[in-house]
Amino acid sequence: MVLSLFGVCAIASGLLGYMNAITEGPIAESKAKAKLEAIRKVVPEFNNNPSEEKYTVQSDLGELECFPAKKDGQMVGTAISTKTNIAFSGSFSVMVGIKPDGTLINTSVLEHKETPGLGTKMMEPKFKNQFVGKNPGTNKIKVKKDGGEIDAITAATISSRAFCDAIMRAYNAYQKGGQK
Amino acid sequence: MSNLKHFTNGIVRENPTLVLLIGMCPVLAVSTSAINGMGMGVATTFVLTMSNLVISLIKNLVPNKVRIPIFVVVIASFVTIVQMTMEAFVPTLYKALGVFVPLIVVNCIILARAEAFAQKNTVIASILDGLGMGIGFTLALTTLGAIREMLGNGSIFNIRFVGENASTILVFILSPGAFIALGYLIAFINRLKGNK
Amino acid sequence: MKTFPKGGVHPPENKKASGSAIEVLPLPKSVRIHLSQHLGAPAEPIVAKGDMVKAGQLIAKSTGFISANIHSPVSGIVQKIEPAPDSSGYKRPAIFIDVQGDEWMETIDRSPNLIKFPDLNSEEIITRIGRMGIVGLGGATFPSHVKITVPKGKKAEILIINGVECEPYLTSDHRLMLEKGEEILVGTQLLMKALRVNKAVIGIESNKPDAISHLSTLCARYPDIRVETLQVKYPQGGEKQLIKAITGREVPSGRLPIDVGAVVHNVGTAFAVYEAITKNKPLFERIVTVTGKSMERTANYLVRIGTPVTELIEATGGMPEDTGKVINGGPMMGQALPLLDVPVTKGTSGIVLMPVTESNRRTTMNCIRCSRCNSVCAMGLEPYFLMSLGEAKRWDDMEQARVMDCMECGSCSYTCPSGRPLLDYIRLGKNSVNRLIRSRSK
Amino acid sequence: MSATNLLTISYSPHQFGSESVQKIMYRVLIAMVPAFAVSLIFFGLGALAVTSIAVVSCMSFEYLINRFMFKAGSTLWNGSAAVTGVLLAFNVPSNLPVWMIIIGSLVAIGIAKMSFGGLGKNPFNPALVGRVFLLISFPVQMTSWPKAIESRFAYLDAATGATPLAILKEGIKNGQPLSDLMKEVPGYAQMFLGNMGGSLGEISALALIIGGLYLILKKVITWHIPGSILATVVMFTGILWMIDPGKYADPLFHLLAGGIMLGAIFMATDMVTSPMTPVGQIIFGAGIGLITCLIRIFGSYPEGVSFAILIMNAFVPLIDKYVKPKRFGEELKNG
Amino acid sequence: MNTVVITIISLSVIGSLSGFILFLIARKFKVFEDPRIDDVEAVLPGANCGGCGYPGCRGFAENCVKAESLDALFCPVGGNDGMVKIAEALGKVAVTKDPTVAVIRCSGSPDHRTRTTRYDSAATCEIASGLFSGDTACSYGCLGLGDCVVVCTFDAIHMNPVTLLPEVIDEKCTSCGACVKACPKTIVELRKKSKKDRKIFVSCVNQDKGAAAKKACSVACIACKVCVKTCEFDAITIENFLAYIDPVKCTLCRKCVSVCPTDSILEINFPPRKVAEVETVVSEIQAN
Amino acid sequence: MEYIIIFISAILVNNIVLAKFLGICPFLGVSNKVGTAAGMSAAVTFVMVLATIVTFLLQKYVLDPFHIGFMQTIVFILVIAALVQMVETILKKISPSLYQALGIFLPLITTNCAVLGIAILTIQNDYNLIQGIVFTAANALGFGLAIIIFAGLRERLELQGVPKGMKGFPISLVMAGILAMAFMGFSGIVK
Ligand SMILES: Cc1cc2nc3c(=O)[nH]c(=O)nc-3n(C[C@H](O)[C@H](O)[C@H](O)COP(=O)(O)O)c2cc1C
Ligand SMILES: Cc1cc2nc3c(=O)[nH]c(=O)nc-3n(C[C@H](O)[C@H](O)[C@H](O)COP(=O)(O)O)c2cc1C
Ligand SMILES: Cc1cc2nc3c(=O)[nH]c(=O)nc-3n(C[C@H](O)[C@H](O)[C@H](O)COP(=O)(O)O)c2cc1C
Ligand SMILES: Cc1cc2nc3c(=O)[nH]c(=O)nc-3n(C[C@H](O)[C@H](O)[C@H](O)CO)c2cc1C
Ligand code: SF4
Ligand code: SF4
Ligand code: SF4
Ligand code: SF4
Ligand code: FES
Repeated sequence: MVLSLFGVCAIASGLLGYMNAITEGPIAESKAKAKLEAIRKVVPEFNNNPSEEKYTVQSDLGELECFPAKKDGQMVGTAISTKTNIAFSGSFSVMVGIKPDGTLINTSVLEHKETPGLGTKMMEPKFKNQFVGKNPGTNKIKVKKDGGEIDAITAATISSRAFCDAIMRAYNAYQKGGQK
Repeated sequence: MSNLKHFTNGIVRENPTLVLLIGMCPVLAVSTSAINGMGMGVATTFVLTMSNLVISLIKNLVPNKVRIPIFVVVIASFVTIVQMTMEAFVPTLYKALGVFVPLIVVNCIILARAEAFAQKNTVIASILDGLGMGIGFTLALTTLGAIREMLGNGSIFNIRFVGENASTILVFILSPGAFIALGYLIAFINRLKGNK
Repeated sequence: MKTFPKGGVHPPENKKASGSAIEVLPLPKSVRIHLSQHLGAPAEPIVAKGDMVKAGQLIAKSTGFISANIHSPVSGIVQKIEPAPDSSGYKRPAIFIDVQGDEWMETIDRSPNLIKFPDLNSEEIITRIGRMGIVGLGGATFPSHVKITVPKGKKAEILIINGVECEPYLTSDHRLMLEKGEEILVGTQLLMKALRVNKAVIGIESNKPDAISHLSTLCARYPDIRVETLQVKYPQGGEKQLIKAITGREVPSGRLPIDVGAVVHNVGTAFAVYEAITKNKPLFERIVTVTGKSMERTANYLVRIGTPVTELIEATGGMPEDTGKVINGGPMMGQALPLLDVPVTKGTSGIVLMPVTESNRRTTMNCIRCSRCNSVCAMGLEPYFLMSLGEAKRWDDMEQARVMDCMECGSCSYTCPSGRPLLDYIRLGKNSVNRLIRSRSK
Repeated sequence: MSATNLLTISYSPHQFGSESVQKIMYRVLIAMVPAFAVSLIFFGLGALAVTSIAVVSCMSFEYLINRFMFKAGSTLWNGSAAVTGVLLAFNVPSNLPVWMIIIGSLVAIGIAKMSFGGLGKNPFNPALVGRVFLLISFPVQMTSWPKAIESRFAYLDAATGATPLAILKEGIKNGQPLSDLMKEVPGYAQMFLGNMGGSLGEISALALIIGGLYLILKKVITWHIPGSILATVVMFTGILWMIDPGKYADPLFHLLAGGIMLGAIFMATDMVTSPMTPVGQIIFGAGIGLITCLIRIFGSYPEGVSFAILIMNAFVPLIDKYVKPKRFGEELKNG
Repeated sequence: MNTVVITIISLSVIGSLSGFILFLIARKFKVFEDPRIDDVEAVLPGANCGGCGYPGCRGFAENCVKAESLDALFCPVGGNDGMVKIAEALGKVAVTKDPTVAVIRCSGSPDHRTRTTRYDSAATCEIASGLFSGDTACSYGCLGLGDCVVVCTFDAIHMNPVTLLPEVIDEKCTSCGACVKACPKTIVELRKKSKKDRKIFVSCVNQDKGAAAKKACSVACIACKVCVKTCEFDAITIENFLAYIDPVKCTLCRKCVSVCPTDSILEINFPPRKVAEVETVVSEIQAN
Repeated sequence: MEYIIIFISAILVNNIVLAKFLGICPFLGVSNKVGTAAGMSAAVTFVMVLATIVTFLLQKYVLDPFHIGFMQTIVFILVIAALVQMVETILKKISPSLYQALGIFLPLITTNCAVLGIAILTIQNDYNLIQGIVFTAANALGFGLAIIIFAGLRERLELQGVPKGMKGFPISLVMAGILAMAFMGFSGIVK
């Protein structure tokens, strides 16, 4: 009885170990690709490997990862993986691209638990594009309700506010010594 | 029963979701959109078919006392394979389905089919049964996903049917909508059955 | 003014006949006497076809502890003894007597003079009451001698005479109290003696001020009997409610009044006891109210047991065109009669003729859970719940929900805005639970 | 008695009280007249449109479902569908688009009531199920409140503003001090009369109280549920207020703002979905008061009465199971 | 490859460890429960109708296992085949019963019995029969409120809207007997099934004397004994002024049907007879 | 405070059944009587806490050190299945009365995704052992709350009867939907 269980376990685990060995590569690869993909979305074209040059900066929500993007050795922008904790469902994380002068390039939501159809509208261009080209140093990255310049998503002010919060966190961290 | 019947049995007559009403958690949880439903369905179908196959193969070697643990190990292995494959090749779907991918292992349909069918039938019949059941499950999930996606988001398979800014009935992609939509879907199926 | 604390309803009183003095109904041509005139085992006939009998002669003997003798209400010839439909339509054994003349047993004292204090002890009174076939005239027809036999280890402390008559329409007790007040008080004293109590209270609702003042005046001469005026509220006349109202004691669920030291008797019973003891007259006639919404004349009759109901109706001017229902008893607790040639029994307190417009029940709708039935139930039950358990035939659960406490007062059905037949299902439950209990004790 | 006129035979009792379901429901409709009148004064056209659409669609759905699904007789005129319709309308802004009202009615009647078997069988308050369904599905439209008086002659295109509760919630989230916020909300007298933003039937505490007193007088409802809800709200908010008056609004504000009056008087008292015994009703009311305050003060929704009532609706069977009326002869007295 | 080895080792260890512990515990804490209960339950129809007299199928299964012999146990839904299966599962001998079907022994449609009262309480036969004998002159007959219809889980009884009497659909009836128990007037009887579902029975339960019965209902059995005399197989007996045809002795010869002066014997599922009318006339002459 | 937040979140805001869709089978299957539902929730609580502890330790001391996280599913389910069976066997012997009350539900629990789901979620949420236990217990209580309320509702429905087409599963699901809708009111009470 124990023996047959042992046998099955051995075969199964052997199989799994083998499968793991096969898929380990692709999994890591796809993860890396996903990350690169996200970075690509928020900064202009680059030809270095930002993941290799990754460094971290400190924020009130822990470390934020920064990925410098360079084209031919020239810094074209930094992709910062930032997050917020005042979202409708707790927290979400955003990749934001910042030019060396602090202007926002683009944003891309990495991971979120907001309500489909409401909070998820923050991924739609109509909302996202408001941030492009704005410089938090001069523009008020806040929803209009709070006296800023950003049109909140209707009925999802919370998510919108959280989004601004995430952006500002990245920006502040970037200004405070994230620039490398 | 002919092999064809083994196959169609799970799709229509003993549809696990709409008729046998087992394994409800994934049905409710991942049917937020047609594509999620379908993904879950395909993953489950794979596990179902493969475990049916293996179990019908080894049925004579397994002592009765440890039957269930061994079945569980077999099923869990395939689930893990699915997990790894999905993570590697369809990472977004994998993320969307979340904890319900590993939970395929406790889906009552699989163990029930192993116990009730594969353990007693030939390899071919078992495969067909697993496929049929899986397709039945997939169809049900996709239908439910499509209904919820349509009502709650105005789209099916991400193809939008209503304007960007039109209001859709959000409840349907949230948890209450899952219960309500499935409730009426089953009532509707019952009505169809009753009229036959 | 005293009353019981929780529940109760106020049906329109409609006591049309309260002004009609008691009349003696002429003798019928023949009478039919069912052998189950009372609660308990049916009596056993001791006469045969063709026998001559006199009024007051014993014709059927009690067959157990809870059972009662039956005496012939008329003089005549026993025509036959065979099953005949009773007021439920089912055939039950009955004695048929053709009336000839009106000859009474010689032992009966027919003089109208009041005899006050016969010299009998408790046991003698009880035996005499038993012999005379006296049963409770308040409706339940429970053999009276059983009720006044206090079980060992228990003690009666108070006798309550029930002059409440809370049923709408009925006026027989009311008339009796007005016309036979003195006799009732003597009967009460006899009952007190039998029970060995020195306190008696006559409970009367405040809608009978004449009866209250009449009896109160008479009571001046009986220091240990007192009249208590009660608030008008149905089912004030229910035994447990009356005891609660007068003494403040609550008869525990499933127990008898004697457990709180009380015994309740109807005024009619007290009068019958008086007649039985002082005049030697068995119970073979009683007061019956004949009344109805569209009746031109209403009356209170002194009627021989066994007289067909049709004769009472004929004597009161016949049945109005619009009659839809004939009730044996009051509209709250009485029994609708399927046939009119059924006889008056010891339990018949009135015949109420209801017009068609009132006789139909309302259409039943779903329970809207308004809780009105709960709040009117004087027994603190949940009729809506009992009914749904009854519909589901969940007898065990019904027993748990204390269905056996229900006294079938009908307040719940009366009050339900959805017209639900609550009491129908509760009765069904009581019967089934009874069966269950019996099968369990076997 | 003629040959065609057979004697009727039935169990006792043979006489019945004059109460009926229709009467009860029509009394509720009458009791809602003051609140409706106030809504006409403050929201005008929109109130009229929304209420009539809700009533007509609720009644139509009830009729259609009875007719075609149950193949049963009509229960239209017992008035319960009309009550549901009016209360659904009372619970939405007066500028809600027609199709949403119709969806709300379908949910209220079709899902919350008829699926369970119709009048009396629904465990959850139909109007509230409809309302919460709409609130969750269409948060934008369900939380844009027409300004009272200003928007009297507009329906869909009414100018909108915030309700007192929303002002508070929003402000506190942004860290504004309570004293500033209280300047933004209308005065208590205005709130009492109904001059504030909100669902069309909930604005005037005065009109609702008049309706409530009428219902209590007519014995349609008892004081237990409204009383215990309001008492709990006063106690809960009172305690917080006493702890920190700079952060928490006073109890009177909580009584006048939002739907607490409407909920306590008309919605929580729905006999179908509330406990049967007085004690049970007090527990039920206390639960509603408590959950309402929890949601108002700590939750993300500015108002929680509807949710609170629905949640407590779910507890009703348990309350009814364990809170029984006092049986006659329960304890041995003098025994 | 290292991971693979660790994987194999860890899972195998965990697996066999838990297997071993389970084995030990199973030994140490063994409790006997009869596995045959499950076997029996598996072959039962699972209708949970209570027709067997036990609370649900599992209750019946437990009793089958406990009982010495299966004689007293019978699952009406599974029928004889079912009992054979149970017996196989238990290695016991099954009882076999003749298949039966429910019949309604009352033909008192409104044109045969006059209504005498109008019933107006809760519409169930059980409640009505507790109140009174019925709304027609016959105090034995069907109350027509359909308790038997409600109780049949197999949808085998329906009320005929014209006759106001219940009718059994033979094909659906599993002879579970629920209706027999439900009828307060004992009008439903389970009778032996014959070929082509043919049956002959006295469709009356009135125990009044002939004259009274006839007065109450024109198709009542008046206990005239003509059928008893006609029957060549001694199948008919009369008790309490009511004829009864023994389904076992009855050969379905149909002679009694035509001689009955009140038409209270029914023949069902027979081909129409050609000379029927002639015979009826003859028998009527005889009877008079 | 942190524990209170985990607690309230798991019971009210993210109720395991109504919002997370775990343990639906017993929620729908074992909820026809309040008493049974209570028994089931007690059994689930017991097994869930036990399973979380064991799986947590396994994860931290076997899977993580050896970097074989992918074996999570198979190891957890194996251990849980064994655990449940062990508890059942022991309970049957030691306390037959407790077995009657709880044990009959145990086989149902093996195939209940709540146990495995919560074990996995505990790991995914990066809780420590104490947090994990609080999280699990709270979820079990959330399950108990939902199933007991639901059983009450179903007892009521059973007594009053449900239209034919909706009987059984459909009406239960619709009711669960309305319940889930009501519970959404708690959203935001804790994040
Ligand atoms: C079911 C549901 C889910 C919601 N999800 C979100 C969300 O993901 N993000 C968000 O910002 N608001 C969400 N909301 C809306 C907020 O509750 C509410 O609208 C918020 O207070 C913002 O209001 P405003 O945008 O009108 O100012 C949701 C509402 C509901 C009913
Ligand atoms: C089985 C039975 C036994 C009774 N035994 C006694 C008894 O021993 N003593 C007594 O005073 N009453 C006894 N009673 C009478 C009841 O207390 C009660 O008076 C009677 O049922 C009539 O009450 P009602 O008219 O309020 O229904 C008994 C009643 C029943 C049904
Ligand atoms: C609901 C209800 C109402 C009753 N009303 C009266 C009444 O008005 N008068 C009366 O004498 N008995 C009434 N009774 C009967 C009494 O409970 C009790 O049986 C009777 O007074 C006992 O006296 P008896 O044995 O002399 O009949 C009522 C019983 C019930 C259950
Ligand atoms: C006092 C009272 C309050 C009511 N409240 C509501 C309510 O809030 N919502 C509703 O849909 N129906 C309400 N009704 C109407 C009716 O009871 C409701 O439609 C039933 O719940 C449907 O079964 C109410 C009825 C009464 C008598
Ligand atoms: S339940 Fe019984 S005691 Fe209570 S009101 Fe109804 S009939 Fe009267
Ligand atoms: S009085 Fe009627 S409607 Fe009201 S709770 Fe009782 S049974 Fe239901
Ligand atoms: S007709 Fe009677 S015996 Fe036949 S299946 Fe129905 S209930 Fe059972
Ligand atoms: S046969 Fe019996 S149960 Fe059926 S309707 Fe007639 S009386 Fe009622
Ligand atoms: S408990 Fe989740 S699928 Fe069965």
